[in-house]
Amino acid sequence: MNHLRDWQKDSLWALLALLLLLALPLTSPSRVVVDFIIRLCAMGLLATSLNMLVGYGGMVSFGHAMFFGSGAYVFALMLQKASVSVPVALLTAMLACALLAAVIGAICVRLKGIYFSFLTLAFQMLLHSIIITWTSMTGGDQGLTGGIPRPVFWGIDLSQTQHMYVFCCVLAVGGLLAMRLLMQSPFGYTLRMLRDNEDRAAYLGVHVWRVRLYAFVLAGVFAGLGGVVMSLFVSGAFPDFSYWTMSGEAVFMIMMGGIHVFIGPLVGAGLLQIFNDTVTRFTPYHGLALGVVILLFTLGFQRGVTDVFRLFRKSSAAAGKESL
Amino acid sequence: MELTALLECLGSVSCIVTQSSTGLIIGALLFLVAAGLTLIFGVLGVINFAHGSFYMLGAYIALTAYRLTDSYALAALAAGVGVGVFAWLFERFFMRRVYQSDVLLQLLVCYAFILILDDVVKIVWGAEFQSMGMPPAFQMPPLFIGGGVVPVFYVYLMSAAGLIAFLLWFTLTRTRIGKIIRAAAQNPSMTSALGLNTRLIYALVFSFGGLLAGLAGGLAAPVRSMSPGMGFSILIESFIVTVIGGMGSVSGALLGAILIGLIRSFGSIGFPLFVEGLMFLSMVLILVFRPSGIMGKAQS
Amino acid sequence: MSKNTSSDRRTLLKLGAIASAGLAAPFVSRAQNKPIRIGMPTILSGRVAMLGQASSNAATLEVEKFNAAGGLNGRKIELVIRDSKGQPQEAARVARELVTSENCEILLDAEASSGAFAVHEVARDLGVLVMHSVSETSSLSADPKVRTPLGFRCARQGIHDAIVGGAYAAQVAKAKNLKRWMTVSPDYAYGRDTTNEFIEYLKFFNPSVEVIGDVWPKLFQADYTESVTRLLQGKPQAIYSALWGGDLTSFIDQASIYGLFKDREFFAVNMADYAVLTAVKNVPNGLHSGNRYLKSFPNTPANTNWCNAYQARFKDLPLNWAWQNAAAVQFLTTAMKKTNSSDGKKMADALRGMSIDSPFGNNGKLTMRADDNTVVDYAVGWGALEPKEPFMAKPSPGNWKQIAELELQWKKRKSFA
Amino acid sequence: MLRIENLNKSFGGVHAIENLSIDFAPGTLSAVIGPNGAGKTTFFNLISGGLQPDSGNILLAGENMVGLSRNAIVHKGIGRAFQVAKLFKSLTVEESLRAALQSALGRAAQMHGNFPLMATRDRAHEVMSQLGLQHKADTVSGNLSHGDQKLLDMALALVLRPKVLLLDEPVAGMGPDERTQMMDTVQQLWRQGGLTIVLIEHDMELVFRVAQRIHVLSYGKLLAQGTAEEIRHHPKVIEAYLGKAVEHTHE
Repeated sequence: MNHLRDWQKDSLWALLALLLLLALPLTSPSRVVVDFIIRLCAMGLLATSLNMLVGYGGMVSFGHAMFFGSGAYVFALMLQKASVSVPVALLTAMLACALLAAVIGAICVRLKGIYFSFLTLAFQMLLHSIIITWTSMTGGDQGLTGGIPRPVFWGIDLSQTQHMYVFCCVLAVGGLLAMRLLMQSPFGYTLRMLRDNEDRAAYLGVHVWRVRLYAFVLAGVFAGLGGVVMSLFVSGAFPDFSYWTMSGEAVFMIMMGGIHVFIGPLVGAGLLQIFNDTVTRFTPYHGLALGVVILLFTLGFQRGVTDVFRLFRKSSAAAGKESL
Repeated sequence: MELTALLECLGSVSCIVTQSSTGLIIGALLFLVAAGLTLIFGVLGVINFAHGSFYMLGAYIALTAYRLTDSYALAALAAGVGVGVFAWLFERFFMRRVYQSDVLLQLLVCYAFILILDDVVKIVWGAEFQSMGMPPAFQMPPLFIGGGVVPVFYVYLMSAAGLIAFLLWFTLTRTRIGKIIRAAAQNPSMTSALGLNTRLIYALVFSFGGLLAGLAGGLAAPVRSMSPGMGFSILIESFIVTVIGGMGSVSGALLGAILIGLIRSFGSIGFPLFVEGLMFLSMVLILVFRPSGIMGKAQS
Repeated sequence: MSKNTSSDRRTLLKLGAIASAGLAAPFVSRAQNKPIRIGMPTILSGRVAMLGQASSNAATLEVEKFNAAGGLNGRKIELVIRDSKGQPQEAARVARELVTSENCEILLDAEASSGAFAVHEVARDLGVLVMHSVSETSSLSADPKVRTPLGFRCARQGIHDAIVGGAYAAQVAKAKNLKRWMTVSPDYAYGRDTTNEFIEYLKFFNPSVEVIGDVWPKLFQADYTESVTRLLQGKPQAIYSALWGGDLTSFIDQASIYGLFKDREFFAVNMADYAVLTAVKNVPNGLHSGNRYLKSFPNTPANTNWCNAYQARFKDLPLNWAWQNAAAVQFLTTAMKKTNSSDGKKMADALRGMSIDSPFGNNGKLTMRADDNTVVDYAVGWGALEPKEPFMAKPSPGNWKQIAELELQWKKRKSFA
Repeated sequence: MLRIENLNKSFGGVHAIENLSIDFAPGTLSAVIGPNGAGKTTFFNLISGGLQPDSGNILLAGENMVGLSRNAIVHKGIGRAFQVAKLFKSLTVEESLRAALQSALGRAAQMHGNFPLMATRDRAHEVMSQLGLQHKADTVSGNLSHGDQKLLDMALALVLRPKVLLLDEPVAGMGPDERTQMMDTVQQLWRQGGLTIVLIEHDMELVFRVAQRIHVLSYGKLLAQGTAEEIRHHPKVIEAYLGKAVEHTHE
C-alpha cells in the first residue's frame, strides 16, 4: 500500500496548491499577481521539464527552449489558421512537440556530455533560423501577430482574465504533477540510474538510448505546454521563445532554484521573475544587477536555493534518505 | 533558393575566384576570434562563453586608444593587452573557482560577465553604436587579383590571421612552453607532480586566449561598428567554427573558419535567405557524424 | 555625451520613483490633482538601447513642456518608462504591469515591431489607449485584423518612404540613366518589406529600371564581405539599402574599402539620421537618403528650435525615434486638452482624424488619419547627401496627395482596404 | 555453460585477445589470472558486450552472444561486477537493487505507479541478506565504505539471477581481513548452487584457495589452465607470471 500513499500524497499537494492559487486573486484584486502567476506557470513548466533532463537524467540540454517555442507556435497557429477549438489546439501542440522531440532526440541522445549540449544548441538555432525564414507561416522575426482567437469551449472563455488564470493554473499544476509522478515512477528512477552511472545501467539491462529518448520526448512535451501558456499570455508567438536566451534563462532558473529537489526549478523561476520584475523597475542596468546575482549564486553557494536548504536539513538530520 | 545562380557561379572562374577569396577573408576574421576560444578549451577544458564579450571589450578599447593616439597599431595592441589583463583577472578571481564544477556553473559565470560587460560598456561608452573609421593608411583603392577584388586592409588582416595561426602552431608544437602547455592539457595532475605550476599555465593560457579575442576586436574595429551586445553574434560564429573544427584544435579552428567562410560566400548566392541556417545545419551534421569535429580527437 | 543622457535618465527614473511614492501616500485623494500616468515600454538595453534612449528623451521633453504649461487643468503627466530588453514577452509583461499595477491610463509604446505587436495585444486586452511611436510596420495599423479602435501609430511607415523614395530615385535614374539596380537589406520583416515596396515604386515611376540581384545580410551581422562582393559582381549602376544604424555604418565602412561606391549611386533610406551621419567617417559620394530626422528638414524655425532644445537638454542630436515620440506626446496632450479628460475612449475619438501643429509636419501640421489611426502629412523627403551640416542641402519633399493615392492602391492589393 | 571459442580482439594492431578458447562448465567457480595487460578485463568486456570481438564465438548454454548489446546480454543471463565498483551514487542500496530488478522485469520505462515496485522487494532483500547488506538498505550508495561498495556492485549483478557471474577483481583495494571475508562470501554464493562464477584476481593465494579451475592469460593468449595444483607447478606459468606476482605481493 506504500506506493499508493506516495501517489496520493503528491496529488493532494497538487490539489492544495491549485486551491491556493485559485484563492489567491480573491485576497488581492491586483492583476499583477495574476499576471505573475500565469508567467510563472509558463516558465515553471519550462524549467521543471528541463530539470527532468538535467537534474534527473544528467543530460544538459542547451536547446530546451526549442520545444517551448514550438508549443507556442503550433498552438497559436492552430487557433489562428486552422480555427480549431482550444483543447484540440492544445493536444496538437503537445503532439507536435512530442514528434519534434522524438526526431531531434533520436539524434541527440546518442551523444554524451558536452556534445549532447552542443547538438541541442545547434538544433535550437537551426529551428530558430527556420522560424525566422519561414515568414509566410510564422510571421518571421515579427512573430505571430494579430492575436490568438480564443473560442469558448466547455463554458470556458479564455478572453476573460479569470478563466484564463484558472486554465493556466490547471495546466501548470497538472503538468507539474504529471512530471512529479513520472519522476517518482520506475521510469524516473531508471533515469536517475542513467544520470549516476549510465554505463552500469546498461550492464544491468537498461536500454539507455530508449530511456533517454523517452525522457527527451516527455521533457519536450511539457516544455511545449509551457509555451502554450506563454502564447496565451502574450497572445502570440515570437521567435525569441525558441532562442538560446530562453534556454539560458531556463538553465539559470534551475541552477538558482536547485536541481536536486523537484520544485527547485519552480522556485528558481519564481525568484528570477521577482528579481527581474523588481530590478527593471528601478534601473536600466538590470544586466549588471543580474550578473552580480548570478556570480553570487554560482561562486558563493555553488548550488541552488532549495539545494542549500536540502543540505542544511540533511546535515541537521545527520543521515537519512536523499529526497531525490 | 537560387540554385541556378549557384550553378552559374560554379561555372565561372571569376565568380569562383571572387567568392573563394571572400570566403578566405571571412574565414580569416573568424579565425582571429575563434583561435582564443579553441585554445582555452583545448588546454583548460572549459568553454569561455564570455569570449564574444572579450571581443567587444577589445573593440571599445581600440576605439578609445585610436581616438587618443591616432595610431591603429597602438589601438590594436592596447585592445589585445587590455583584454589579456582583464582575462587574467577574470580567470584568477572567477573562472578558476569553477573549473572542477558542472559545465552549467561555468556557463553561468560566463553569462554573468556577458551581462555585466554589456552594461559596463554602455555606461562607459554609451548606448549608441560607435565607429572608429578606416585609418588613413588603408584608405586606398583595392587590389585586383586574378579577376577578384581584395581590399588592402583585408590583405593585412589575413596576414595577421596567418601569422597568428603560424605562431600558435609553432609555439604549441615546437617550443618547450608548448610542450608544457600540451602536457598540462592532457594530464594536469602529472604536470603539477613534475613541479610545474599548472595554475600559472592555466592563467597564462586563459589570458592569452582573451588577448587573442581582444586583438581580433581591435583589428576588425575599423570596419565594424560597435555597440553593447555586439559580442553575442561573434560568440555564436566563433562557437560554430570551434565545434566544426574540433573543440581545442587550433588547426581545426582555421579549417572550420575557412569552411564557414566558404559556406557563407557561396551560400549567399545559392541560399541567400538561409545562410545562417546553413551554418547551423553544418554544425548539426558535424556533431551527428563526427562529434569531435574535423580535427578533434575522437570521442572516448 | 551619452554619459549625460544616461544620468538624465537616472534622474528621471528617480523622479518617477519619488512621484510614485507620493502617489501611494494617503493625502493625495483629489481626483483633479491626480497625475495622468502614461506607461512607456521601450528598449533600453541590448543592441538597440539608443532607440529607447532617443524615445524616452524626446517624450520626457514634451511631457515637461506640457507640465510646465500647467498640464491638464493642473493635472500633470507622469511618464513611467520601462525597459523591455527588446523581448516581446517582456514587452507584454511590462505593458500589462504598467496598466494594472502602475495605474497608467495610456500606453506610449516605443517598441520595435515584434514588441509593438505584443503591446498592441495587451492594449486590446486591457482596453487602454495605445500610441505606437516606433514601429514602422504597416500592418500594425493597415491590417484591419490587427487594428483596434484604441490603437494609434505616430511613426513613419515603410510604404510612405518607399513611395517618396521610389519617385525620387526614379527621377535620379532618369537623369543619370541608371538601369541596373541591386538591393542590400537586412533579412527581417522591415528590411524585406521596405525594399520590395521601394523597388515596386521605383519601377512604377521608371519602368526602364531593372533589378538584377538582391542580397540579404542578417540583422546585426558583423561581417558584410560576402554581401559586398556579391554586389561588386553584379556590377549594378545603383544600389538600394534598408540597412540602418550600426549595420549601415559597418556596411559603408566595409564596402568603401572594396571601392563599391566608386562611380555608383547608393540609395540608403535610413542614412539621414544623425547617429549614422556622425558615425560614418568617410561618407562616399553619390549617396542618397530619405530623411529620418534632420534639423534642416523641414527647414522651419519650429523644427530648428525643437532640435536645439533637445540638443541643449540631452547633449545629443535627436534621432528619428525622437521626433516620432515628441509628436506622439503632442497628439496625446492635444487630445487630452480637447476632450478635457484622460479617458482613453474619449481621447481615441478625438484623435481619429485630428490635426495638430507640429514642427515635424510637412506643412507645419501632422494628421492622425481616421481610416487607419496612423500619422500622415509628416515631413518625408529624399535627397542627395553631403558629409557635413546640413547634410541634405536640397531635399525633395514627398507629395502627400500622391502618397495617399498610391498607398490606398497598395492597401487594396494587400487586401487591407 | 559459457564457452569461448577462438576469440580475437585487437586494438590498432595490438592483439589484446588472441585465439582464446575456454570452456566454463556449469556450476563451476573459475578464475582468470594473468599479469597486468594480459587482457583479462578486455576478456570480460568482450563477454559482457562492452566490446565487440573481431572474431570468435561466446556461447552461453549454446547461444551465441556475439553481436548482442550489453543490455541484451544481461537479459540472457550474464551478470558482471567491476574492478572499480560502478554504482548509482545517489540511490540507496535498496533503491539501487530494486531499480536494477525493475529493468530486468522489463519495466525500466514504466511511467505509472510509484518506485519502488512491490514485485522487486523480496528479491532485493534476499540478495541484501545473502551479501550481508541488509542493515545498509537505506544508506546512500555514495556514502558506503569501500568494501560495501564492492558488495553492492556484486549484489547489482546478482540480483538479476544471472546464470554466469563475472567478478572483476572482487577484492581489489581491500585489507587482508576484508579480502578473506569477501572471498568467503563469494564461495558461499557459489555453494548455494546454480551459479557459474568467473573471477579475475591478482591475489594468487585467494585464487588458489577458492577457484576450481584456473585459466592463465598472457598477452591475450591462454597460457595454461587447470586446477590450482596444476597451475602452481606449471613451468610456463612460473616463468611468465608467478615470479612477478611474488614480487607484487612483497611490495
